[in-house]
Amino acid sequence: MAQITLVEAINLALKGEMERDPGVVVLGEDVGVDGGVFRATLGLTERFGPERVIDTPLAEALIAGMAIGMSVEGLKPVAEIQFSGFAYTTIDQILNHAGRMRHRTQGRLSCPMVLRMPCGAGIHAPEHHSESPEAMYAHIPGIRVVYPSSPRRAYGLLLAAIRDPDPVVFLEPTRLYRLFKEEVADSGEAMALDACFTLREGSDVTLVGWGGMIPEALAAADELAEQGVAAEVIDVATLKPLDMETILGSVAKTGRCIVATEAPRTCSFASEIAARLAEEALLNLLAPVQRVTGYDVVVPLPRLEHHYQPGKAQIVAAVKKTLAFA
Amino acid sequence: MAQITLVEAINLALKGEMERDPGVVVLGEDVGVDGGVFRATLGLTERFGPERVIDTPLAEALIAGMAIGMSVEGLKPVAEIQFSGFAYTTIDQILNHAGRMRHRTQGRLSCPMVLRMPCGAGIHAPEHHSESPEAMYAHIPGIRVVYPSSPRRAYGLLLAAIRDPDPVVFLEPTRLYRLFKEEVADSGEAMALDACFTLREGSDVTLVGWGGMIPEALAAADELAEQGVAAEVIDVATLKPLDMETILGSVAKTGRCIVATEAPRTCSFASEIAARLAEEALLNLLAPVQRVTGYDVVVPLPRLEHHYQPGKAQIVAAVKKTLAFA
Amino acid sequence: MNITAKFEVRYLQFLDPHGKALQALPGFAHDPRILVSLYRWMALMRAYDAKAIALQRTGQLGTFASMLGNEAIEAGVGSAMARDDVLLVTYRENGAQLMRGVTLKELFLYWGGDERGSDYAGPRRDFPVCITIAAHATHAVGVAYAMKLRREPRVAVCALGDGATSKGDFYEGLNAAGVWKLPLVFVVANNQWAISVPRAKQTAAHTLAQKAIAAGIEGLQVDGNDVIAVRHAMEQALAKARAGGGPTLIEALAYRLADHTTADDASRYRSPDELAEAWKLEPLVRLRAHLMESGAWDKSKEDALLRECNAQVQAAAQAYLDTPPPAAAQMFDHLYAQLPAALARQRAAALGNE
Amino acid sequence: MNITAKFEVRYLQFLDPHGKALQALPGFAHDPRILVSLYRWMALMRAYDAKAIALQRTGQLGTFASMLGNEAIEAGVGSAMARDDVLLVTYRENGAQLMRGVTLKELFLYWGGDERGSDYAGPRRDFPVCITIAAHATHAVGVAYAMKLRREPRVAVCALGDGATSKGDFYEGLNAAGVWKLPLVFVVANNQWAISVPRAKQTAAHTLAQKAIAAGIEGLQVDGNDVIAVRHAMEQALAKARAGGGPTLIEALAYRLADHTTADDASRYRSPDELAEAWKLEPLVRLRAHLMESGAWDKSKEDALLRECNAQVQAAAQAYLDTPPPAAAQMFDHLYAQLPAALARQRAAALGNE
Ligand SMILES: Cc1ncc(C[n+]2csc(CCOP(=O)(O)OP(=O)(O)O)c2C)c(N)n1
Ligand SMILES: Cc1ncc(C[n+]2csc(CCOP(=O)(O)OP(=O)(O)O)c2C)c(N)n1
Ligand SMILES: [Mg+2]
Ligand SMILES: [Mg+2]
Repeated sequence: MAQITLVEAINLALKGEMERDPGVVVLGEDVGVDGGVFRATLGLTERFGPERVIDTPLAEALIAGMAIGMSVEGLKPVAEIQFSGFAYTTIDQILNHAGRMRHRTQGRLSCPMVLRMPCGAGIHAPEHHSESPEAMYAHIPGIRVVYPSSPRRAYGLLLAAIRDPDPVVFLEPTRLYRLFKEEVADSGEAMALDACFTLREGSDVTLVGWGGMIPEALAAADELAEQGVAAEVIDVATLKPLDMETILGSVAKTGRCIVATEAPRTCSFASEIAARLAEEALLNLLAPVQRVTGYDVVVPLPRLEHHYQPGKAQIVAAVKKTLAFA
Repeated sequence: MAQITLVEAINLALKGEMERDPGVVVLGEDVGVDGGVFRATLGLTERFGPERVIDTPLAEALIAGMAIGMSVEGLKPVAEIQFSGFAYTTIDQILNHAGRMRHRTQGRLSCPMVLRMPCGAGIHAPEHHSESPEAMYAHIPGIRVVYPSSPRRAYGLLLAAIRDPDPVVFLEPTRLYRLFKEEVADSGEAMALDACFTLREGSDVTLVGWGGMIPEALAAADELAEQGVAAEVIDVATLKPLDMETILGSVAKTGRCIVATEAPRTCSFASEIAARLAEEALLNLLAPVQRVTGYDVVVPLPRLEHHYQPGKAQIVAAVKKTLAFA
Repeated sequence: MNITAKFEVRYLQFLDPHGKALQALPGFAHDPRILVSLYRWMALMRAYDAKAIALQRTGQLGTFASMLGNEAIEAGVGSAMARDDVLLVTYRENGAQLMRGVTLKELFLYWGGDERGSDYAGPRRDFPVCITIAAHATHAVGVAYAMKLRREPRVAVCALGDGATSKGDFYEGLNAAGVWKLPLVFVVANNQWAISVPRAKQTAAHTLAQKAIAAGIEGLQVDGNDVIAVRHAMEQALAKARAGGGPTLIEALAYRLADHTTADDASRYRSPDELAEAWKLEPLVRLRAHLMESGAWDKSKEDALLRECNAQVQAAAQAYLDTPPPAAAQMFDHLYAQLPAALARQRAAALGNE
Repeated sequence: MNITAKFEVRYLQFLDPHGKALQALPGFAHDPRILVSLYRWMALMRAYDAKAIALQRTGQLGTFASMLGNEAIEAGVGSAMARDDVLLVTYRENGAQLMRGVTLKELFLYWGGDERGSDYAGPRRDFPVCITIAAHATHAVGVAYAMKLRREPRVAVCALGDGATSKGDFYEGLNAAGVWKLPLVFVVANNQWAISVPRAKQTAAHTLAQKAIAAGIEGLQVDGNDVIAVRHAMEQALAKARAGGGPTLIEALAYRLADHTTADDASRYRSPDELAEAWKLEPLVRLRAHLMESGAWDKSKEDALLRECNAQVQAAAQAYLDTPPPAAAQMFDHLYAQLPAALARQRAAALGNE
């Protein structure tokens, strides 16, 4: 077992699954010899050849549409969009085709494909390289949305995504690509695709997040612990379909909840969870659910990025507000 | 003053504004001689000529991108996407460019454009012709989202949208295009773009909706009135930026709230309003906010459409549940 | 300035509008059984088409897109493809779909607003109708890539309209097909109109076939009212693709003799004269004249065929009308391979509303 | 088969790699002041480029895309355009932007991650950098349409890369420009690479200029290392567009002599030999040789120029570094013409976090 980063875990999962399943192909811009701009596909061309590790022309709708065609024809494409900011041209394909093929044909055809994309702020990248688009995908019927936040979960969830019989949008937080290492066993074992991860138990407040917000939530929990507040931290790594039971169970215990995302607030996935808690846990709530989110603005260029992105401080502040609620 | 339908009101507003402002141009597929597949642009070519009423090639990203270029260069384009199901290829342009041009250039350039599109279920249309995509647009910073539900509001809000200095996504419920008529004065007067419409006052429960859900909410209010329940009906015709004050004010009075949309539930705009109510009105709420929404499924083809689309019955049932909440 | 590249676009036609051969016919066209079979299919398409419109006009079918005028293209495509090939279509390719084994009842179900109409019992791997124009051009690339990767002697055929050639995904697909030299044939049914927008407003290109030049692949134009030309061009393109020779773009020139769909009124935007001229070129008359001339066809065969087609179409329509509507649960049933727990409650609610 | 259409693609070059004229030079090239001016701009671009990379390497600038190798294209475009024309660019067109009046400080601010860098004090109507590849091809159509509608003698120029020509919006824009015969010039800076993807993997088309054929417009190839060729082709295309003659696609052949950006390492995917060969063709050497040969340039002028450029770039870099960061409120300040009430609370919260 080696200590590896999140992006190395992605690479490990890809390598293993391509080895095990000759139907798995990787496609995208610069995924070949270059190994992807983040090196997620490093070494795959050397090992599996350019026919299975496909440098595509510069055309995202093509990449998504092609993955749909491949998956219908029985391959298991894992497509990379270089940054989620360039994935909006694929929404048409994901919503109008990938998410519908099985239903539209009453089970005759299906799209077992994965659309991977780096996203999230925090790496001082140029414009369009810092958005967190999970809410748009979570609104789309017929697909799964996954957003891991640790090397181990990235490995286990990517394997699950590739093996899943339905289309999966797989969001990868760039800020965590190399932020920390974890021991990851190359076991070939997939994780469940519809269960939250309770990363830390606590009785006073529930911190719910995903992707780049998870290290922030964990750090907030550390800080709160020093102040005598026991926070439970839940990683909603599998956003859609949503395992609401785990969140409800936790809130039944704590009575207070913070939901954190770096996406713009309006119609964010934090709003979805807050709405469900209000609907199903009203009697358990000792205080209003607080959403800690990005502002409803364009993610600024690097000089103001840190003002945009919520983090530990905002989470701790929200917890205090929640605890102060009479 | 004539009694006209919603689609005629759209036409009236377009005609008037093209008359008043030579910078207004209309573009889209079949908007010329054909007058648009719903006849929203009927008679415009005859009156303003094919240079200002532009039949475009079949290319939605072009339509949106072209409108961006025109608006930056000082025109006021009103672009039509034939159905909202074909607008997903424009999201890239709306999110990455229209909504950002002003911010990106610090006010030097801007995109005073309108992207009109019919949407919503209920007319037994083919696939892709029945979705209600408001939540995706509402998640996008820098734009406005408008969704009228009566001829008068369609007229006043479209005028406002055309005159607004920023990009507006203007959603038109096909089911209401010809459902009923209203007296509409061709006054050239625009309505405010960030205020809800309280269509009916009531003290027992607040029914919040937009677009095709409004006639359903009004019908539900009628039915409830017969049963002694006074429902307040709020039309959130201007979804973004959201006038939350009106909704909060109403809920402070009624203590109960139903939010209705025909979009899939997860990450819908109903979730956003429910989350805000939970955050800001918790102490006023006598019962959990109920979301009446579409299911998280693909809108079915016509044979099952009525099973998908929520309506009066679901709203009344939700109200009863709300009233029964101890 | 130097010339650094040169291109030309060829045009293929065998029969003139009166069914007379303009040049030596290709091999298959010497076999009257083949030509008669093509004619029979085209007649069935027309009978189906008329029935569908009648059903729609009487409120028994949803909006329908007639293929009137496209029958030769449909028959050429449908007859040239091999069983294992994959066809990717728009809403106006019901003719080729029929020949591939999609049933009349399935087609009626589809247009009747029932998802079960796309669960084709025959060509299990053919794609369902793609309503979003040209999106399937990229799907076709994926299908053809899979075939090539697995070294299968199969070909993907992507059919689309003239309007579709203006769309980005058409071009992205075309270009990619060239890059990987895929076994993929694009057939553009140029019926001169995209709803109300005439061909000349879609592009300044003189032909649609020349769009292939942008992708570095072969493109050619054929007379789409001449089933012999369409089939011959298809056969050649399919054989080339199967042999590893890469993609082809075929532009088939025809005319949309019907309204765009039953929801359209073409008299709003095009002249009766133009329509009348187009009727003179229509594909059934042409092939019938050719067959009669050669003695392979006569009036009594024609009458029998029409009766046969009508009966077949009538029976399928009845079977469609007799099909009970699906249960409300169908909304959920094939959304995912397995219904996620998160959707179970919604499904139950839907059943409660049934 | 008949031939129904024929096309050819021309190639334009005036100077060989040693600066020798291969054919009679166009009018402007006989004026040494013009050529010297072009050379001075190209030298400034190179100095700017080197400074930007140095700043990035020392953590004082964000990711930067060098234009090394593209200078002749930039100078040709920047010098041929009229003040009132509109330029729409990608991240690699800083050279043309400079010539249009964008300041070095603005460019540094932009790459330093500051929105104020796109508030150009000079060319107020030029577009900011378009990062999403080829999206601006459709914006350019809108701009050119507005110009044409208002009968203005202005032209929109859309610059993009070889990779961009694979994208749907490039094609949609190109095609639409043809339909309306717009005053629009597309300049494809074919630097042979799109990050790690070589030109040959983008398309099977022999030239990128031939993409114009799909849109029914004129396309031509020029030597993008020869500023005389680029400027001449641009002047002709602009004049044609201004006179109502419609759009042109110019493919300028060059080579990306740098990494894709400072975040890239091109040695991972391309050979040093290829790079060395490309250096032999580079644009500054060529023009300098030509100028020296004609006596319009010499070593001391060269030395003075380099000093001048470096000083200019240095001063701008300092001005950039001295610019205090924007206030957090800037996130909100130009989002809408007026801050909506609904955002006021968020703005206040952001200020609280400042
Ligand atoms: C992406 C998209 N945009 C718009 C439409 C609406 N629409 C349906 S058919 C059609 C015209 C298609 O014309 P063409 O490609 O020539 O095919 P034809 O109908 O003539 O067979 C349009 C605009 C659509 N289905 N998809
Ligand atoms: C739509 C989109 N997809 C992907 C990217 C990431 N990306 C940035 S530059 C680039 C390559 C562009 O190549 P080319 O068009 O040849 O321009 P060059 O960089 O060579 O000037 C890619 C893929 C992007 N910016 N936009
Ligand atoms: Mg057509
Ligand atoms: Mg390039």
